[in-house]
Amino acid sequence: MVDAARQPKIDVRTYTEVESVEGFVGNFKVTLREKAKHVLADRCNGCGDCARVCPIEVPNYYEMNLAPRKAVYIPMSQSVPLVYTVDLDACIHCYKCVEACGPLKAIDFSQEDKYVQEDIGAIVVATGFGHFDPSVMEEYGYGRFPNVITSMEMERLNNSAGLTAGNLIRPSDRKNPQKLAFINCVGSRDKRYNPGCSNFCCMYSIKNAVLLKQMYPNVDITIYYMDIRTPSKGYEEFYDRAREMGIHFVQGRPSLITEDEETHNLFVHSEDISLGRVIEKEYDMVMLNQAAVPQPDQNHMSSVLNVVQSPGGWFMEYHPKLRPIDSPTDGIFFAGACQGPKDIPASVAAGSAAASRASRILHSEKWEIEPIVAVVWPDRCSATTKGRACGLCVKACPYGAVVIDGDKAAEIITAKCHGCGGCVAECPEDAITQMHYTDAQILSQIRALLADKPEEKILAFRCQWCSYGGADLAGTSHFEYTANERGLRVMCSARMDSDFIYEAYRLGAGAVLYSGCHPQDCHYITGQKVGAKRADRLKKMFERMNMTDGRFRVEWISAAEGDKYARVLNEMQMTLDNMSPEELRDEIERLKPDMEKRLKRFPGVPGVSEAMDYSDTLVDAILKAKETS
Amino acid sequence: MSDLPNETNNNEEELRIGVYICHCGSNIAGVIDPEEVVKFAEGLPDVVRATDTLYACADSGQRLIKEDIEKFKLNRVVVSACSVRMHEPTFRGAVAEAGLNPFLMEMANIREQCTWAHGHDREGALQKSMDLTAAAVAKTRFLTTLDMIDVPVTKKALVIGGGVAGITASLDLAEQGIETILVEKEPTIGGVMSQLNKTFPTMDCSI
Amino acid sequence: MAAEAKPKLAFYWAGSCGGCEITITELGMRLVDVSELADIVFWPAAMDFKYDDVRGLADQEIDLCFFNGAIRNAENEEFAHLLRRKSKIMVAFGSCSHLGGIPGLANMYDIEALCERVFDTSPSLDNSRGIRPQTITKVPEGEIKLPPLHQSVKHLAEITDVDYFMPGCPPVVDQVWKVFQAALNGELPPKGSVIGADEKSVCDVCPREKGEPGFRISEFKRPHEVDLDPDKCFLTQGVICCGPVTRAGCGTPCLNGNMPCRGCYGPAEGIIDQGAKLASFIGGLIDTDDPEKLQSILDSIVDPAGTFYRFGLAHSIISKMKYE
Amino acid sequence: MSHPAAVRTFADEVKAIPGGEHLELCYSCGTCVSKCMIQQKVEPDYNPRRLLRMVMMDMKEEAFESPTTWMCSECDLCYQACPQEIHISQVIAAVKQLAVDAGYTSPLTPVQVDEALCSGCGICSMVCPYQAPSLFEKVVDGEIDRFAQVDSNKCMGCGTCVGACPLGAISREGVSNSEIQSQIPSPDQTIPDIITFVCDWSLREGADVELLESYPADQVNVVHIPCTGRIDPQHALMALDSGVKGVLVCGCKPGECHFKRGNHVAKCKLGLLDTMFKQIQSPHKEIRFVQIGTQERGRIRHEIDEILTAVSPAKEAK
Repeated sequence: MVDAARQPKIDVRTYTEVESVEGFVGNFKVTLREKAKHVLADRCNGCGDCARVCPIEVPNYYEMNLAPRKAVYIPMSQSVPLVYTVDLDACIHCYKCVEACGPLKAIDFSQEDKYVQEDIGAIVVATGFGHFDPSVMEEYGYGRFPNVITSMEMERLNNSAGLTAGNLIRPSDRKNPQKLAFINCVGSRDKRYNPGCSNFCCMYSIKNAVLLKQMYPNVDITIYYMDIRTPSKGYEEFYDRAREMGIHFVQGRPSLITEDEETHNLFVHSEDISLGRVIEKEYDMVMLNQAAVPQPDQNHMSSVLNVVQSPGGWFMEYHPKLRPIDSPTDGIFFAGACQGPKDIPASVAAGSAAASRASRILHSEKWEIEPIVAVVWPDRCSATTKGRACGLCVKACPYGAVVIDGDKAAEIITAKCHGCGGCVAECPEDAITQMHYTDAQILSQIRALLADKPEEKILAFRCQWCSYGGADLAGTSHFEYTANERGLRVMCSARMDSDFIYEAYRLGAGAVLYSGCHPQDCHYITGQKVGAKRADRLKKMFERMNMTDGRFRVEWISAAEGDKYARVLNEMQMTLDNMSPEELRDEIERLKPDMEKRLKRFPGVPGVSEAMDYSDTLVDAILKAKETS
Repeated sequence: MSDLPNETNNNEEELRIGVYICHCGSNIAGVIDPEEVVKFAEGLPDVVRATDTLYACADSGQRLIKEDIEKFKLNRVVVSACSVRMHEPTFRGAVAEAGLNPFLMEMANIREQCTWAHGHDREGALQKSMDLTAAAVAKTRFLTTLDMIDVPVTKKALVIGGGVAGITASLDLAEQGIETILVEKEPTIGGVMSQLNKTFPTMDCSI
Repeated sequence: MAAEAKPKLAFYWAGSCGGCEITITELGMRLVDVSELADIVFWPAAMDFKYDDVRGLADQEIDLCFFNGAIRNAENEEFAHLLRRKSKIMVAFGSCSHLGGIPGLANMYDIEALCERVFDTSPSLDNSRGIRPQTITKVPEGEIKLPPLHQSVKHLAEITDVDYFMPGCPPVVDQVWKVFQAALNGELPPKGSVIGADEKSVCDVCPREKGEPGFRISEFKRPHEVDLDPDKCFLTQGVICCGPVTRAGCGTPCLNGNMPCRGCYGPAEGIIDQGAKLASFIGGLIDTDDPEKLQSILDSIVDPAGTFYRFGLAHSIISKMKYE
Repeated sequence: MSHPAAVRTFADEVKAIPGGEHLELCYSCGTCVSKCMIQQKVEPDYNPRRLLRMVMMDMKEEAFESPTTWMCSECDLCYQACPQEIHISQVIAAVKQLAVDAGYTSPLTPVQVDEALCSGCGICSMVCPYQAPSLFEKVVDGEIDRFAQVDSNKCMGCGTCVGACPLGAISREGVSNSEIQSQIPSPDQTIPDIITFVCDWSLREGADVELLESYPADQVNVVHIPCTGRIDPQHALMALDSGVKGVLVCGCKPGECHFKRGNHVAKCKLGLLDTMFKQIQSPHKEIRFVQIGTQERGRIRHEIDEILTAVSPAKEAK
């Protein structure tokens, strides 16, 4: 901690939050909100005279709310930086602190939150984890039985720097407990709350047991566990040591804690699996080893940073094995438990790894980004053809990369364009194209995918970042789904042009899936919203056309939802299976003229007519090649 | 990037497409017969070379592609293998080494999105592999050469969160001489670790 | 039985509506047979007897006395004791003397509340002068006496020894005829028995289709609120039927008329408290899938005490506790 | 490539029955075993965790013979507690169904029907949480008559039907009408201050059971019932009629009934009785229904003390 504060290249800004992150790798613009401390950092000498005179006491988060702090406070005596903060929510404005501070004049009630913009080349996200609140598990009585405490409360009660100076007492009568039970996996490995393992709790409860046993040799400690997980170097040996110290380990997850209302002693009901018998034991105090959960503001941070969350809410890495530190956004990296529970060594390792990944960029003069950007054909823009630009492209762009200057055709600022393709699909004049995802390319892919028995096929449009990843995960997890799916990848659902959907139905597709990120996960901030709006319009239109429900599905599937991808596809297959071939054929034929009408202008788009011609040849070749092979 | 794509006439040169069907050991070949897909691909327009390979991503696989580009004068490459999230950079690199613009390579995902998900329906998986390969071939017909865009780099890092991971990252960056802003929402850095009593496995103080 | 020693019969009505008397007249020509076999020595509803005629009889001179009506007032009680003394066999005839009957429902209220309703607030009444009947009224001819009301309605066995109980409101005429025959032939069962009825409940003879296993009631309805299916158990239609706890023997006229059993034949054999037992099975039939809704389902039963104890309130343990 | 035809294991059979699907998620944590009270109160060999294990390990005969297969009353306390969200009672029900199909029979003693008393009203079949009773027809004296019969493999012995049967035609060993009535004092016996009808499952802690039994006979008379669904309001009234001053019915908290719904049934019955007391304006006699939760250790002491205090002024007047 102190090293960080001393290191001249590190600018420590506490009491500060990240408001927004814009830009791209090497060129992020970050807005920070430095919350007003109402104490001038350069004048405060950390003497604490202000806190001594402050008459207000509120619970101190740092002590897990077991001890009070003043309205003007530092969370702990070794705070870094050693600068006090006035908590205005608690302050009654008596100004005794100002008086006590005297000539230093460090306290300044006029201070306001400050918004600062910083140019940043790379970002390391190390927002950490939160603690599961066990009071929702009524069976353990936390919050009702005073002597049931959490592991974090134990840390403070048993800490020489903590509120009791390390003298472990139990809350009901402040006596030293003689018989303690620790319960592991409270809220973790529990499908009702958090299905995952919290990674470090096993070692953590063994650590606490060993510490207590060293301090109070006569104390009787039992650890209730389901499995003890000691996967790293030296961990199993530590577990051995704990057992040899006389710490009891009971395999069996307690189902219930009851309390003797007079003594406030606790009775833990569990099966002892080794005995195959239910045991009920009395303890002075019970510690619940609470699960590690995502930070309460993790969803918020996820949308500030535009990064995806795994099931359960942790930040999701680009690839779980091969790129575990990278976020899907180039230039943003993860360190520590924000991407899943990690113990201290793993967090430190991840911190170093993230620094290393980031420094690749930060040590470079230039960084390469993919040229998948949008480009305008000025002669097709309505500014040229009609004298007035419609501006839909400007509205669709999440980055302000499209500009319309007076009566000139729209223009793309390449450096700002992230390549979602929203403007391309939104342009009513088909005057914009996207490199590497042109209409001609996508149309010829559609033709190829629907060449053979199109009525049996489910054409699935997926965005690169989420639903394509979801489809990958379905495969990686071996979730089986119908082989009639034919997937097509674009960068974002914003690129999924209505014309592609009409074309698919014109060609006789059995069903079409329109899928992308959940709105909060979108890699292009609001690209999904552009896509979703369009999907909604299409859905309503097909309803009016009396298309069978389910032949056009709109689903938001994250890269973590492989199960959902498989389920949606299987449901779509079921929709088709529920129609007789004649019914399906009749419907396809009935809707064809409508689709053709809507596609009328399409062949005028550069490359499209060539793509159509080429595709006719291609389809013949595909059918012939299938016949021979 | 100022040149406008002129797709109607940028393919005047004769297309020569090479198609590579990866076995991925038994990951793909355990469900479908790659040779069938090869036979199919040979029948597609402009495909001058189609073959299967045990591991396309392995050195031998990459070498095969690179040699073929020269031998068969390939100007487009299709690799039917795994997810683009897995090996697109690999194959882009491989074709670039053989002098082909990396954006003239297209992948078809016949592993994650085919054989791994359709183990129950081998014939369906085979048909799908063919169609996905055909679609990739179709896309290459309209691919254009593209160059990566260079952007400048601001030599400053932001670390969000002042716990043990954030502090470590900040120190590592700063010690490399990189200006680093360490942001913490609470009044002190330290995070959860500083709240802990002595920490495992060394049982030393956590601060 | 010799002609000159014909057995003597008496009929009396205490707190009752007179329906039981009509049942006896419904015997029609069979009454002639009765009068040939027995002498009717007292029947104030049908024949001109004076109370003194009864007082003039020797103790146990009446062979068989049919006493209908509940014990509401002092006169009812006086005659119950008198007839008991004069009769060899005392039969509580009809629901009112058996269980308290409909008059017994008055036990839900105290006397003052009842009088206020009957003499002051009843909508069909104009009593602006606030006249209330008095037990003694002085008139020029002397004093007119009315018997004072008891605090509660009692059934006959509560105040005197009863030999047999014949249920029904009213008892059905064929059962009455059978009982006459049995009595005149000396074929009555042991003292204390319920006669003129069966042992099992109405359900035993009800032909309706019973509920499926697991059937539950999620709302109670009154008969007029439902288009009742004549082939299905009333309970399965959400309508409370007293059949399961009520003694059979009535010939099921209510069920035949597509109305649920009201319980006039009293508790079937083995039941101690008709209303409490009703509560016991109704409670089991309530749909408990949503515990939040239990109270609203219970609340959909209109007038539980009046429904469960329609004829038996004065005979119930709850009523007994109230007036102890 | 072809795989040999898969062998259909016992686990496959169980999983094929609706409810049995999630069997294999069990990681053997034992929560179900200690949440359930059967092992502690009745049968030391009762162990759902082990039964699931037997299924997974293809131990069919052992599973069919295990008391767990037959004694689970589907209260689902374990389901609410299971961290893997396995509907354990449904898995057990699947095993039981296979056991019954294989000709095994339940070792439990079912309720008995006395046809001489049965009127065939069908109430037992409607109220039963397990649909164990049903009606059948047979010819008696030349006429078709209906009677109840009980599927002994389904009956869990809660006695809800016994409490509901209008004519006392269904009885359960230990809690038949006559057996309950014999525990209500007659005038020549010592009249306790209160009678308490206690569901055997509502007092989880051994200490609470001991406490209850420790009151002197002239103070508290304890009548054990298998479930408050067995309650017959007649018995409460008879008790009060005998001179007892208070009746305490002690059952399980909502959602914790060992027999699915008996506590709700009791609440309805006693609720109706209470309404009638109020309607009749009978001076309020103490009939209390308390529902004790698994975590409410020691609550029974307060409940008894409270009702004793409530009835004691009457005691002083005497």
